[in-house]
Amino acid sequence: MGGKLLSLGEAMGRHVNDGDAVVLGACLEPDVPFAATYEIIRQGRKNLNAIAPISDASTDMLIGAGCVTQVTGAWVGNVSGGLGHNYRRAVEKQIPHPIAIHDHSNFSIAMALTAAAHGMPYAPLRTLLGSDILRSNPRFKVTENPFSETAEPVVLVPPLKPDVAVIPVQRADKDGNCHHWGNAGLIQEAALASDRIVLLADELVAAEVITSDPSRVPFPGYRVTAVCHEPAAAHPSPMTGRWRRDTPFLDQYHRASRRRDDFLAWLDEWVLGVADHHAYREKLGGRLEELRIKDDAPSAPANYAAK
Amino acid sequence: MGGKLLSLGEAMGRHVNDGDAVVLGACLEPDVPFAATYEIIRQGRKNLNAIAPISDASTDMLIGAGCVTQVTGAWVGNVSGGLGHNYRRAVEKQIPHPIAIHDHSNFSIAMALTAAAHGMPYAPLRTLLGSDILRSNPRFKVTENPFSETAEPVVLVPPLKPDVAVIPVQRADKDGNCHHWGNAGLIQEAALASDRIVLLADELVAAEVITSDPSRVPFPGYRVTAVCHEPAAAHPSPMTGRWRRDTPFLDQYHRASRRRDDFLAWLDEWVLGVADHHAYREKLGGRLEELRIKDDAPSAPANYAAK
Amino acid sequence: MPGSGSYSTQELMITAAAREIRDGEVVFVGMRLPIAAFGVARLTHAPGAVGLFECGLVRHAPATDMLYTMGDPPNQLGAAWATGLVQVMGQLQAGRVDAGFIGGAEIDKFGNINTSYIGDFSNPRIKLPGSGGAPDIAAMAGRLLAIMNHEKRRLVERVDYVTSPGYLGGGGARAELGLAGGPAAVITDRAILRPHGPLNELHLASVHPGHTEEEVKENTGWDLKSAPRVVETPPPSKEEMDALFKVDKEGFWR
Amino acid sequence: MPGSGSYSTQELMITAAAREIRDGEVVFVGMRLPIAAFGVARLTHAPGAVGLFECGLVRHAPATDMLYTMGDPPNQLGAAWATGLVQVMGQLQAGRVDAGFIGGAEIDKFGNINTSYIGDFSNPRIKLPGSGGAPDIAAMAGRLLAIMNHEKRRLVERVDYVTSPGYLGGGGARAELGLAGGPAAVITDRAILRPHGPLNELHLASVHPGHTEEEVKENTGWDLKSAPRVVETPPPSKEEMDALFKVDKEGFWR
Repeated sequence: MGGKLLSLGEAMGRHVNDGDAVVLGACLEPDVPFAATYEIIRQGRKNLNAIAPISDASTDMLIGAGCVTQVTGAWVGNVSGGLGHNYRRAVEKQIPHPIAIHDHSNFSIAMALTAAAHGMPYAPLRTLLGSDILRSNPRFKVTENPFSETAEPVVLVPPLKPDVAVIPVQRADKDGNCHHWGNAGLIQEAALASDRIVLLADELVAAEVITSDPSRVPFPGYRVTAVCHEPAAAHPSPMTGRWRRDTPFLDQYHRASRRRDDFLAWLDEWVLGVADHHAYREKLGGRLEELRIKDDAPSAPANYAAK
Repeated sequence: MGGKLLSLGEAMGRHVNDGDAVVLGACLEPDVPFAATYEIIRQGRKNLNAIAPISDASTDMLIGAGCVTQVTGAWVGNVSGGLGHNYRRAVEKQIPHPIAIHDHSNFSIAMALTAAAHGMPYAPLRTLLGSDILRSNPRFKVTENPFSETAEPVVLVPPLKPDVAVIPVQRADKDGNCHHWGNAGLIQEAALASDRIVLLADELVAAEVITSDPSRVPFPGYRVTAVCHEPAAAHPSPMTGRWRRDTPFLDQYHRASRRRDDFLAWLDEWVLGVADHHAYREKLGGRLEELRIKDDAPSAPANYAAK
Repeated sequence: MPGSGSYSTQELMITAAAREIRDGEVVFVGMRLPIAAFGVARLTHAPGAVGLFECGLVRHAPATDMLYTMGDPPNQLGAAWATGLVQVMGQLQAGRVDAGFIGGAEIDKFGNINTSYIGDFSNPRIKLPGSGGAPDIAAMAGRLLAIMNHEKRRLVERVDYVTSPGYLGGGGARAELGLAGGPAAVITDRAILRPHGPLNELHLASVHPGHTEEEVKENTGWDLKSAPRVVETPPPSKEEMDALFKVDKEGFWR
Repeated sequence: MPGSGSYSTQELMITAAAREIRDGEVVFVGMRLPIAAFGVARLTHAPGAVGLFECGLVRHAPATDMLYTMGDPPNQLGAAWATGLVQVMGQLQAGRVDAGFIGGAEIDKFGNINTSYIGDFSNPRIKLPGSGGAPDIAAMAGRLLAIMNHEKRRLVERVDYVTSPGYLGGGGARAELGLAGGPAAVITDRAILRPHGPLNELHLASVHPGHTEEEVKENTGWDLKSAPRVVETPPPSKEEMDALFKVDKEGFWR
């Protein structure tokens, strides 16, 4: 048995397997689990299906590193930079190898994960009608709304059941009970939809901190497979109340990834040549400290007393 | 125009009309908006469709008072007492008049409200198969799952769009921004599904208190129609961190409602003979004070600072 | 039956219900007897059991104060997750709930439960409160555990209205609708019934101390058959009684 | 164009976009230019406008610090609602969003937008980042407001791939699918195009100061027709410039 508290290396080694469908980035722009992305690349994982509505440059990195053969999502690029150069090279020139794309919109992937999270046989959508996403991704079905008296097309999306979701959170206890705040994106749906959940906890706290506020828990601890205590696991993406976004870092990645050689050099410098996320934080040094949020804007307390 | 802050009498008078479909009780056992139930009875509203998965004795009271001709829900009774005597009299003996029942399970009404909240054309369910709810409520449709290779029946429930939802919350500002904590039941789905939302705020707070924690907001203030500042609006049901449940009060109601005459006497004493919820609180006096939660078990703070 | 070593009928039922919960299981707990059973199970053989409440709560340790409803303040304080009904029942629909408890006014020999209408639903003799979440638990939990008072008028040949599906007409009728699970045990104040044989008909499996097979059958509204091996329900052990005392400090179930 | 009274092209576009937002409207804001437009609208004619962000945020007042993405800390601080994508986009699907902004790599004369594939999607010449939430906004918002650079290669006769539907093949093609809404304005760095006539074809409606009808048409990849009345885009007013200075403190859009 053993506890759930693992190093990031152990957690990725045990719980992300070659061929897995992996959610790396469920919160849209913030909380992209770059630390996990890097570790997966270090461990040389292959044939992953990278699932995310958008995941800033994380999916682009995984593609360039040769870890991914399928992408299920709505957008792959670099949020502040634009195009994903590794994504382009893989699709346009099969470098480093071909990948298959399962096109979605943000809302259709959201509802596919929602369907899996809540055990729905599928989710009916009003979106995607008129979009060529219905042509390039044959997994959708277009039917008629049986409750409508006039012809009304409805798009059905099947449940999307990832093998594992990696979710950065502000704080967690060692048993996988956690708090997350700020925009939630799809973290609840992605976690509940997945067979395994790996938390990247910015702060490891006592169980009592989490039970002090059960309404701030996005998904229950009993569903969590592993907990890694990794501050700044989302760097260079932001985490509400903890870390600001490192836009220059992402812009630098964007420039470096323009050419394959430069990308590989970038990968050596920031991923393969770095032992782990602790070493990555050390390497960032004062730059990371600059990004740390130091002000305090606390939430008003909520009372849960029973007497 | 004017502001959203209204007295309960004004809010019910303006925003609950004869014939409306009204959600009174979206949080299951806690936060039943009894103050609104009483006020609706005082104002003599007619032909309501009372929507709630369960709503403790609230729906039973409305039926007995002759306000309701339709019930859409999963359970009508008295949570600690058992049977709903007014419900029985109406269905078995058409006293005070007949009512129509639209049978649901908790999950099917939840998904009907979810469908309306999120604009889904309908919600597909795995529940209700084998249940006679599909016989007594013809609004469901049974279809096949088009994604399944073998025959797999799926129940479809159409969206349920109430005219108005009345939602008790721990605190709100005058513009309808609010915080709710503890179990959430269906408050988000019911509110977002409804054309109008009336908040019953246990505490009226400055806008800054709400914006200090946007993740604790169940639905946005711009969707809220009216805000009533009514402490203990859920009495005799509990409100997390604020009020304990008045089980003897509900038991007394249960006994009184056994006979029509006794029910009418109860109604005179606790509803028709009481001017408003302020007078009701006064009438409860020390009994209400006993139920007030006095301990403090505060949530750990969440930091939203950006720098 | 006061005094050391003694126990009430309810305490026996709680203990029997607790034994149906396996360690590490995720269980729809509901109110009253099952919530006490969950507490006893956690304190004895199932310290890793998780309790779900459809109002939107998940708990590891049971609440330490008396609950009249699952949404009462003591059930909120110290909860592991406070969320919505859809999130909790979604776990059920996703096949991630091992077992669920429900009660009922009427149950039949195939474990179908009626909590809606006695008589014709369009003109019922008695209107019962309705379904709540019971049909959802009955349809979608891994195992259904029912708790009933054992009276002839409650254990009937065929319920007037199937609020919560058991094995329906018996045999494979349930599975044909694509429903997994089904009733695993009906715990009454006299006995425990379990499905047996190809028809999945409820059979007498265990008789509570102080009761007899004959008496149980006389108080059942169908021709109740015995399972191949009928045992006596073991009384609460010392460990279980200790747990009961912790869970039921006020002696509500004494 | 520095100095008092002057404005940049981007500032003109922001102002033009702001004018598309009506008071009290609920608007999908997105990033970059539209977020500044939302801020200007709130400070001028639309103090009651509400901004939605698909990552799961709703704001009344725009963030007071620079945003590189909609999920940056300044957009979280002081938000009116921090929730999930489903809740926010659910409002869109429920028909409760008045307008939404999107950008794009390619748009055609019926307002269809491509952000996915240049060339055949099974073997594309250029792979663009993809859809994000643009198809959802395009399909389900009350009015679609597109912001583009006005280049011949971007404003094309027919997009290779419809990521986000406009009027599809024109006329009633969009309505036949049950989609309401549709493109209301395309704001470029040279002009504003609007649908006109029974085909809902984009027509030239407004030319920005310093540009001409001819130049705009030469830089459009289809035979761009003029609306019955083509105006000059009014430059930012004093009030709008004051709002711009408040919204864009760092002068990013100068």
